[in-house]
Amino acid sequence: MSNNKTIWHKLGNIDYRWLYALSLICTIIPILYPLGLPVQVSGGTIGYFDAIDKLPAGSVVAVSFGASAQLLDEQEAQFLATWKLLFQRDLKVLFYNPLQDGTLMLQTELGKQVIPASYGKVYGEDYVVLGYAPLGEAGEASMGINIRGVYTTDWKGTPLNDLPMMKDINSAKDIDLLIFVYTSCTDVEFPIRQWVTPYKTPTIIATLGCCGPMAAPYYPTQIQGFLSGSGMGTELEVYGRVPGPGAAMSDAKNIGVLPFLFFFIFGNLSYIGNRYKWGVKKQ
Amino acid sequence: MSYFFKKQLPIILASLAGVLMVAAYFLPWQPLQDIKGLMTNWIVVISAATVAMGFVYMTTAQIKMYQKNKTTLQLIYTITPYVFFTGFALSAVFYPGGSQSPEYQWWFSNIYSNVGATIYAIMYFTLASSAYRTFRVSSIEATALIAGGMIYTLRQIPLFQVYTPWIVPLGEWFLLVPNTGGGRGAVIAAALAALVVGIRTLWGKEATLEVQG
Amino acid sequence: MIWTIATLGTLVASFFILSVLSMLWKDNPVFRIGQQAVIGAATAHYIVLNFESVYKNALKPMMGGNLLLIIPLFLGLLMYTRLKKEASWLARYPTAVLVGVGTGVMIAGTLRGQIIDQLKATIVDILNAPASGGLTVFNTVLILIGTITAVTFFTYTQKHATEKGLTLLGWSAKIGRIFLMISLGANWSGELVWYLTQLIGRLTYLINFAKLLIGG
Amino acid sequence: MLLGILADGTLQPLILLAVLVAATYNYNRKAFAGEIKADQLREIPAIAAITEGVGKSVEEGKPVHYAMGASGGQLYTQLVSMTLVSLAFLNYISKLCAKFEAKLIVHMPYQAESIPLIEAMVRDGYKSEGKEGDFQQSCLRYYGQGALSWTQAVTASYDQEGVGLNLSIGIFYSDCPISLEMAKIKGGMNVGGTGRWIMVYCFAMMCDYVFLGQEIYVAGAIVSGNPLMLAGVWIEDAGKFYSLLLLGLGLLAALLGVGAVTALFGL
Repeated sequence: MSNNKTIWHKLGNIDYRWLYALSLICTIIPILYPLGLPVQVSGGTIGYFDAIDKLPAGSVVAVSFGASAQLLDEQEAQFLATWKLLFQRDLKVLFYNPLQDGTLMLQTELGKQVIPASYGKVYGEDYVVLGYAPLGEAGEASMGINIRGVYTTDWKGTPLNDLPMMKDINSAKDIDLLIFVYTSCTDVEFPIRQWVTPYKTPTIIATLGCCGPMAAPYYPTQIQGFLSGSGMGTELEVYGRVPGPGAAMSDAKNIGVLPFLFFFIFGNLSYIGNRYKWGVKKQ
Repeated sequence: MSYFFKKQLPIILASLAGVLMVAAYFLPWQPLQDIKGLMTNWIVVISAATVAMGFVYMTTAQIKMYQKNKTTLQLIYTITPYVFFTGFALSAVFYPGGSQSPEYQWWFSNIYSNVGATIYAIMYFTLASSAYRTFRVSSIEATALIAGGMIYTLRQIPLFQVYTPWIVPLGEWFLLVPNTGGGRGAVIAAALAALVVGIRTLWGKEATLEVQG
Repeated sequence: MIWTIATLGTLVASFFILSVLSMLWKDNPVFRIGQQAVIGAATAHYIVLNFESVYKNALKPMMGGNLLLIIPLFLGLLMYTRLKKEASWLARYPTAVLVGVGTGVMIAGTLRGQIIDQLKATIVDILNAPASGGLTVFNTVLILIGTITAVTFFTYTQKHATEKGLTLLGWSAKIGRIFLMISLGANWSGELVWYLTQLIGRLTYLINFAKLLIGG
Repeated sequence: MLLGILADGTLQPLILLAVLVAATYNYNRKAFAGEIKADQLREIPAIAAITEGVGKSVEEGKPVHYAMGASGGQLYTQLVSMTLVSLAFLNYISKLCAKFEAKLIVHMPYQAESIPLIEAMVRDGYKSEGKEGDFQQSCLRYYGQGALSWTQAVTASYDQEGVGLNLSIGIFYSDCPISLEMAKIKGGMNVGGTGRWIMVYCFAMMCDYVFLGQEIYVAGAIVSGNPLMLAGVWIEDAGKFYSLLLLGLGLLAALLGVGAVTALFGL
């Protein structure tokens, strides 16, 4: 029976493990030997960069850092590039975490991957980390009304009033830009409803690739820019001239997807070949 | 115990709790908002207090597996979860800060987060193989599925963005126009169905809650 | 290389990455051990977080005098009566409170967020479209058609076809199905590339560790 | 008067709720009068496939797997309705397994608070077929929090115990891409669906028979055989026609300008 199988049948029924193995190999090669393939910068990224770049000196940036440790690979390029851009400029940065993971990631990434001191930034004067609070939409609303109603201390327990940077920062009115980082696609509505609509706070967002579809409709009317996925993180690295882990990822993505594309073509050749009985002698 | 306490009272309780929450949404009356806050706090405590149930069921299944196959290897498999369970639990109990302690975070980041991230990686393979099997231009519907899938995939790959730049607006169009239309319709339909179940529950007629077993 | 607790962590993490990846090949002891270990870890993590939550949200306030919290705590403990068949009906009480509150939350969140706002967005897009040009008008009308036809696809009480062929509703549902398929494809695609990024991240982690081992 | 009492922006949701409540009253009355029957509904092929899958499992001597999703036991979130539908299917599949003497494995979600309901559904299924003695608690599997352990444990179960039918209905996130595809690869028959549209693609691509989005609610009503649940399908359709009406009114309002649209939807 198996001897009668045509090439078309075989092409459509290749053991999936070949696809898996080839994908693995094609992903590993560019990680080992980066190709440096070019990257196209999209409008969302340019808007995101400009929103930071055009801030006047001394502006206050709030970063709602809802990143997750399990999704580090997708988000790392985005937030490392963002932090570098923020610390390169004369800005005051206020981090807070609506996810428990966010605090852990700030602990492991801030000060190790991006070192504020190397940009001449001092904790308490140029940046503050408020830590974790289970905010959700209601919490974001409370932050807009009164930051001290949600946080009385920073993540180390220092009262906010003892931190020089926090002296005049009380509510959304004192925030010049909100950077909203999140992983649950529908959360995009939180900053829209709680910051943009009531306070008209300029807002940019950074999220996963799969959340891009839900975020894109808000750009550019309600949000000034957005990053979705590590791909746009890479774009920010390139456009903002802040190299990071994204470039190697883009290379690996380019090559890693090729086996799937070939298998997709094989599958359809198989379907068409079988359907029109290509190469089968008529009885 | 009477039928009332066994069956009717719990259903009345569910209805009452639900109606109060709905009322708190429509009416900005402070006592209602306070009740809503109290109930929200209570349900966190109720659900948190039930966690050990999972451990009981995990153990029942593990013992059964070993009884079915009493080999050394199976014994190792059976013991393994408890070794790691103990590692996590002890580091939370004995180190200051509990789950925030560096010792707990060591277990958490090297095992929990790391395996979680790897599971996402595995899904690349399963999505690819399922598409190899199903992305065949066999009908208009299948072609629509492929169009929505492949064009937006290529739009996200840097190489295609650079060498076939037309893929970017085309991919965006698929995403923002037909995807939005279809997705919106599906969301509305599912939301209405969820509401109907909700109203039935508050009505005290949800059959699932009447099952005793 | 010098072995520290951090490098030991990387070694453990690498083992687990390989263990998980090996499941793509076939069932094997490395996968089984890794998988069983993760069950223990995930159960422990769940219990640890929730015990902390019980302490923070119930026990600590109770020690501070808020004795009302004994009610939810007691209700939570009633769930365990499920383990004894004769008393299992008592578990219906905490379940009822949870489902009741959940239903209330769901109704409140769904009415506006998932229905009214979705309809509103469709209309507002059309309203704003003329200012952005002909293509935008076309697009917003297409979204409207997609929304309407997709909703009609999900009707079950009306016949979509008769002996003579498709009804008007049937044609609408047929068109809606095409929109739905495009949406499914786009969702697949959004996740595929994200998962590929995760794969690249994990492989990079393994390669960096291998380099460290060789270099050390 | 009413506007003064209501919270901002809740009049339009209240009207929608009132429409649904009125429809519920009307169709429940019809259900009690015996005027509502499953054969009046459009056919959903995946329902028949469940029985077929149980038959396949018995024939091959492999178990039936039931999955609610790694996070599918949500009782007090916005997704509670989906959990309830999933439980209705669990009750149904338990009955079928008891009837045809197929082995059932339930991959439970991490939310421990849902376990009592899950066990009740399975026990009730066996009991209604007069086979309560066949129920074994060890068929209810628990794997801790997160897709990471759930997906691996489900895959391991397919490998070690085999998979005949894999019925997956409920709340699914990034867990179904593995559980469904692995069942398929290991020779299982996949039937399932979720109300979370963003994950429906997995079911459409990996299942032999799929319940597309809202179809799980309709199918849940049909398999339950409960007239009030069936009435729900008519209520849902009434809601859809009201939504389409609202869309039509919105279009008319759009002709009148921004103020009219705001007046209609901003209520």
